[in-house]
Amino acid sequence: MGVNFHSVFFHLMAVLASGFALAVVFSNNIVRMAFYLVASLGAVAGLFFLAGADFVAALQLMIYVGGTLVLLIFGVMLTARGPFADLKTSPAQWTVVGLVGGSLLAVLLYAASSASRWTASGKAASAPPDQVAPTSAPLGLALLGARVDKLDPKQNSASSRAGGMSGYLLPFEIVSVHLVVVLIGAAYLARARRRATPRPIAANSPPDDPSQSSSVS
Amino acid sequence: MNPLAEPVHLTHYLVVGAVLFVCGVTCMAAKRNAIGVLMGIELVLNGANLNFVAFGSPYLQSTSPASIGLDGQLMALFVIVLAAAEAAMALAIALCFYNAHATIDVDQADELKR
Amino acid sequence: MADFFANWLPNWLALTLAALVHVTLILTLALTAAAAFTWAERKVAGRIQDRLGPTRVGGRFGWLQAVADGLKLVSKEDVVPKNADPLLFRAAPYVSFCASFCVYLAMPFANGWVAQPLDIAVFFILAVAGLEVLGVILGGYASGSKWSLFGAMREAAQVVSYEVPLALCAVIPVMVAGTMDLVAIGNMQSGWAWNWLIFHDPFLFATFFVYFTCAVASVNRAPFDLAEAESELVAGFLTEYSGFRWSVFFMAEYASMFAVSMLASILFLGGWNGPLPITVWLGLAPNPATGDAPHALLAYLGNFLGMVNLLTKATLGVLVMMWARWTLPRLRIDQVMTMCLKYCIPLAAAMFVGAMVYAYAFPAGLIFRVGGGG
Amino acid sequence: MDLELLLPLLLGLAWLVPLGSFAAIVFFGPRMGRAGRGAGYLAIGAIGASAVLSIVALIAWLLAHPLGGDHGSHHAVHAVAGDWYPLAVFGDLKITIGYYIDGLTVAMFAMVSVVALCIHVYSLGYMHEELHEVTDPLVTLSDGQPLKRRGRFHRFFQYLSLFSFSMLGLVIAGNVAMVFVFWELVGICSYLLIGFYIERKSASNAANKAFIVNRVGDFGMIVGMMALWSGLGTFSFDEIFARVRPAANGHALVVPDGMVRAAASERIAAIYRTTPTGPGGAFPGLQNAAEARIAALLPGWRAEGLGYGLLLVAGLGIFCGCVGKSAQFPLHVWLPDAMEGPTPVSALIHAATMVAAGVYLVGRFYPVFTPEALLVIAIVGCVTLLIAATIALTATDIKRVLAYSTVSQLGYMMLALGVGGWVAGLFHLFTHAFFKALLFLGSGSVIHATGTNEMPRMGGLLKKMPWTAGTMLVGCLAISGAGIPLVIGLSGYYSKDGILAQLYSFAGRNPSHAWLFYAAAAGAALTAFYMFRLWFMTFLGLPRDEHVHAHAHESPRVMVVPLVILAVFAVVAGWNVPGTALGLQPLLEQARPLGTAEGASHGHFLPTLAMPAEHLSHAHEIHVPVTLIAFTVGLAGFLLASAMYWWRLLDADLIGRTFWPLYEFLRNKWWFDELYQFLFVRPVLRCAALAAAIDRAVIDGAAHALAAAVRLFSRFDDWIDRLFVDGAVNATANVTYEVGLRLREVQTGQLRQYVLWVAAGTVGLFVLAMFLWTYTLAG
Repeated sequence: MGVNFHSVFFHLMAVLASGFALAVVFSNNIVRMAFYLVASLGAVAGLFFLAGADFVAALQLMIYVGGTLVLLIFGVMLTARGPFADLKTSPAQWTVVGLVGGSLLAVLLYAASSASRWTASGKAASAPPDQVAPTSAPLGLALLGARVDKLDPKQNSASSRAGGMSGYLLPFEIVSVHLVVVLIGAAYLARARRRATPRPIAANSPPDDPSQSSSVS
Repeated sequence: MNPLAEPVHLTHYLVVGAVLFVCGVTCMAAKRNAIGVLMGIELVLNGANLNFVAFGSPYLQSTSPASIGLDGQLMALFVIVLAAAEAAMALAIALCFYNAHATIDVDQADELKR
Repeated sequence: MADFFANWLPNWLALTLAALVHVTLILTLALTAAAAFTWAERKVAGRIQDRLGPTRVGGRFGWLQAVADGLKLVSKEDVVPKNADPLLFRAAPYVSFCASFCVYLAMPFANGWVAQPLDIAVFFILAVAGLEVLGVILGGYASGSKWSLFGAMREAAQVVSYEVPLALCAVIPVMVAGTMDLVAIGNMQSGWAWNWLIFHDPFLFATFFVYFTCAVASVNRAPFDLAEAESELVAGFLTEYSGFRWSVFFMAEYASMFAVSMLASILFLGGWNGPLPITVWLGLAPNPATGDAPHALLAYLGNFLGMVNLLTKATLGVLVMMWARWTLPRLRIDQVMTMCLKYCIPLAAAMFVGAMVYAYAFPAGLIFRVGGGG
Repeated sequence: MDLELLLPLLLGLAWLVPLGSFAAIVFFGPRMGRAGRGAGYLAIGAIGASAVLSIVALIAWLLAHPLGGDHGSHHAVHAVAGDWYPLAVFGDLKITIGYYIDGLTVAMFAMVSVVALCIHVYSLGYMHEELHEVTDPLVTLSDGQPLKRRGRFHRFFQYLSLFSFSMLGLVIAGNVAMVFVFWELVGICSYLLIGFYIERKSASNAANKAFIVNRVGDFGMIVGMMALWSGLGTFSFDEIFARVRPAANGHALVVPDGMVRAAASERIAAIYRTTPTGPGGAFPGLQNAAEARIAALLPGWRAEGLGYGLLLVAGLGIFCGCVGKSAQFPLHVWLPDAMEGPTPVSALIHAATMVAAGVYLVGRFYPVFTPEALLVIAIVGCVTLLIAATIALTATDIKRVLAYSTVSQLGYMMLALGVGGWVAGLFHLFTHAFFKALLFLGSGSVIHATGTNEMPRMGGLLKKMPWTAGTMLVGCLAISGAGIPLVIGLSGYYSKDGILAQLYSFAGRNPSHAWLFYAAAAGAALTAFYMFRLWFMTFLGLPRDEHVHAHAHESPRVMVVPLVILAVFAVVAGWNVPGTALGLQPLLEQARPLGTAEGASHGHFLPTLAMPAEHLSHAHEIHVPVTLIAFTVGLAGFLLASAMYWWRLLDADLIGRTFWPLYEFLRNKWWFDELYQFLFVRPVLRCAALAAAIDRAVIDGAAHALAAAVRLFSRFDDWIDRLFVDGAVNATANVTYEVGLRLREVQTGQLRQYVLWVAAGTVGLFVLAMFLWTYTLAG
């Protein structure tokens, strides 16, 4: 058989995601990091598409890339005064981090490679259709507490999910309320505080000495 | 053999997820910039999400009992939402920290030690 | 189309060809649209300002003006400022362009004429359209100039806030239709003009205008073009850009303008279904009464007419945007924010609730029947 | 509406309204109107509402039980008795908030609330100066300045409201316990109001005196209550009466079984001992057998008089309380001093209502009294009336004169009750309430005008204050029983004649006690004498003190109007509504307790003693002579008084000097205060001093020694504590601190190190898992 486009796009996206992730790790400029992170997350969204989770993918694009990243960039810009370059990590720390990270990666890779052993015989759908199965409606129903994909009573009995327990209505509610609370809290934390002393202007006052910049009312 | 020809297996996804995860952890551990740490966290969460989606993917393990069906995607949804919340919170904290210390070097955030 | 090629080609090559064809079509559309709109913008501006606009280049309508502009831009020197971040400075325009271009992946041009049919097309389009701002921000920051930074920040604030009412307004027809698949939504509105979703109920009618306002803002056209406020910030995030990269930004802007108005015409204005069911009369579309499908070739012709219809509506939307740009003064940033947070979002929410109640009270709509909610 | 429901509702409301105004004034008094003026209006409104309700209740009662005949003894009218709220139940003892309503209760309600209403209105004018800053000339501070204090207008009316509530509660009370509670409440009010000018030493002393003297009586009352309960096992009036005068026995007085058993406890124990019973009892029912024998023996025991003493003790105990409350002979000393209070208080509490409560209680408990108890009551009343009347002859303080006359009139009432004149005594109680309140208010208005209590400094006030003089003249005539003999007279004429008639028939029945009648007649003469002495000295003759006379003036209308109203009552209170039998006397006749109509006799200890039935005293051969006698002695007293103080034929001082021992004796009030000082106060004080000395010397010494020992030990203990306990504790703390410091080194507040540790830990766990649970991964 010829080239499996599913595999081709998977490898492409995987390489993009991993590469940009590494770029995030090894770059020092915070804005570039943000850019790489966007790219990496976008690639992950592509992987979601390939895994048939198009809703999650779109959500990933919207929330992460469209929302979280803009938030990050806000953070970058708002704290953009002051040097970023000198926030270098010492080579010694790099080595320690590298060691730990490497060992962790090794362990995880071992676990991943063992997946074929603890999942069913590793045969996958050889030729995935070019039209992804609709998932938004089932997801929405599941969030409202009805599992259309677990309607099979046999599977219900097999997998020990009680009828009412498989829905996600309550977690959905909890997450929504949690989100609201968190956003309010964030707005409160990040609100503009009035400085006890007016900002130093021009040369006649010492430019931005920490006491003044740190004196918040 | 040609990697592009053989079908994608769950392991592939897990490997990518592991790479993202480790990158995130490394980022958290190595970056002294609070925002960098935050980005690391996002990476970690994405690695986890990738695993969730892969476990529930209809193309990879749909037939085997190991498949968790839609639950994977639902988990991913929740993780994404919580990640957004966490990012907002963390940024707010970073801003406060910056207002107080005029820097966002996380190594400076050890008053509780002293 | 892939299987059409697959008749005499290996599978992978067929898929590649099909993809290439799609991409070429969409790219051509985007580029020509951009070119046409630059010319149209000038003409509209001229007429509105009681001028003639371009008259020289080619014919007495200066219809080659766009080509001349393109040549000028391409031939210009590409300057990268000294204290700019070269990588991001270079990458930013392409990010923007990719974003606004990817929108067309899920955008149907006629019944079934869509590059990648998605059942979450609306969601996808909104998400991807939101990515365009990223390029703008990157570019503005990477230029290393305070004007650019100001522009970028304004853009970020504005677009991120306007995504909320935009999504809300887009959700309302989706709720009424019961699906996020644009093709399905478009097919629901076949027939007379009162089958369009905008005439489904008063709330949707009001929603359309809120949506259009938010769309104008989210593609930061005047009167919301705070990011490139040439009278305050020299050119906003475009200050340091010139030549080809500038034109890429430019094309991205026009592409996204076109995208949002296309989305509007599909969600509200019946998409490829005209005010009169001409295609049904000519037998070019499946007959709603009998439901028998026309011959493939006739169907193709009907789809083509539908595409022309849709593009006309989208172009009209863009022209309205231009008209607004040259008519209305620019808002202040705080006014922009007030507009979004104090008017658009509450309006959209109210319309959402109202439409929900209405759809619950009259499941079939007032005068037109949503086809069983998709 | 059914009377059973209507009366408790009306009277209960009439009873509770003043409580409401009291509470309101307590909380918001000072903020009511300007300087608390509103408090007065509130209190007046409350007592007015009670008066209206009471009168409505009276009318309802009269409609339900029309008054027929001149004495309602033969048609029995049952009282409306019941409970509002049960407070507590201890075994068979029920403490409840109950009501016992009969004609007497209704009449008392009307009288009390009307008189109280008049006096409230009067106080509005009398207490006027309390509205602003008051300087009390009678109190000099240490710096010699007179006392300046804030006005207590609202407080005065707050006390008045509390008193009205307590008095009405005392009247409506349905059981002895409740009576006792309100008994004490009126005592408290009297205490508070006597000590209203608390800064005056005399006032506070008088208040304490009144309270303590009342305690003596109340002790006796508690004894009586205990006797009643031990014998009858109940407190409520109707049960008590039902057991003491069972209807089966024609409502004749019998010693209740409980008292007999209590007295014969030894014999009962013996019966139980002799009757075979106990754990080895052959067959059940022997218990009942014993009871049966006891029941068989009971009449015999009763005939022997067992338990009679207990009944006597009960009656006398209750009477002790009455003695204290209505200032009878041994305990009469507090009432004259109580005049330290404001005059309206004297009128309301110490003339009209509270002191009459004792008489009322005797009347209420009448069925329980044995002939012996009645005789004691009569003797006490007689002695009281003589002593008080004689003291009143020489008193010069106008209010004291009135106070002693009050005591003697109360003595009259007791005397009447004691000799079986139930109606006569209570009738006198009502009439006396009206005219004595009138007299007190008149004296109050005189004092208000002249600013002094001393009669020798008054005189010739008739022109200055005609209204007061006129109304007081009416009062004097009423109290001395003036009237055209056998035709018509003021209220006092009827009541006093009733008393004397009953005494006369009593004296005729058992001559050994005839002296009671003579004493009463002499008392009547004395009454007339001292009352008119008061009036002449106050209003006639030449002004003796120009200064006083100069700024004397008639009182404001708000004070005069109540005087007039009370004067009208004092005139007509004794009359029946012309043509009908509607009147106070018939009402009381109807309210007479069952079984007391035929008089009392056959006492166990004094078998010969016999209280004649009261209606016998209405016979002509008794009635006519007594009326003439009473009129003559009253006239004699009046003539003597006018000869001495009006026409000045006789010189009072000369007489005083001639009979100086007697005069001194009377002036010093028979040296009662000195006697009590000598008999009780001094010994008590000495005992107290002795006890204090012992306390200081012995007990404190012991305590100090103990304290020293404890201090010594504690110093030792302290040493141990510091050395060992604290040492241990501090050592622990130090160790913990050191360890904490060491461990602190691990916590480098470096975020990234924590991340590293987490990651390393994860790796470690993974490795462990792989080595330990390989099968899970390799499975």
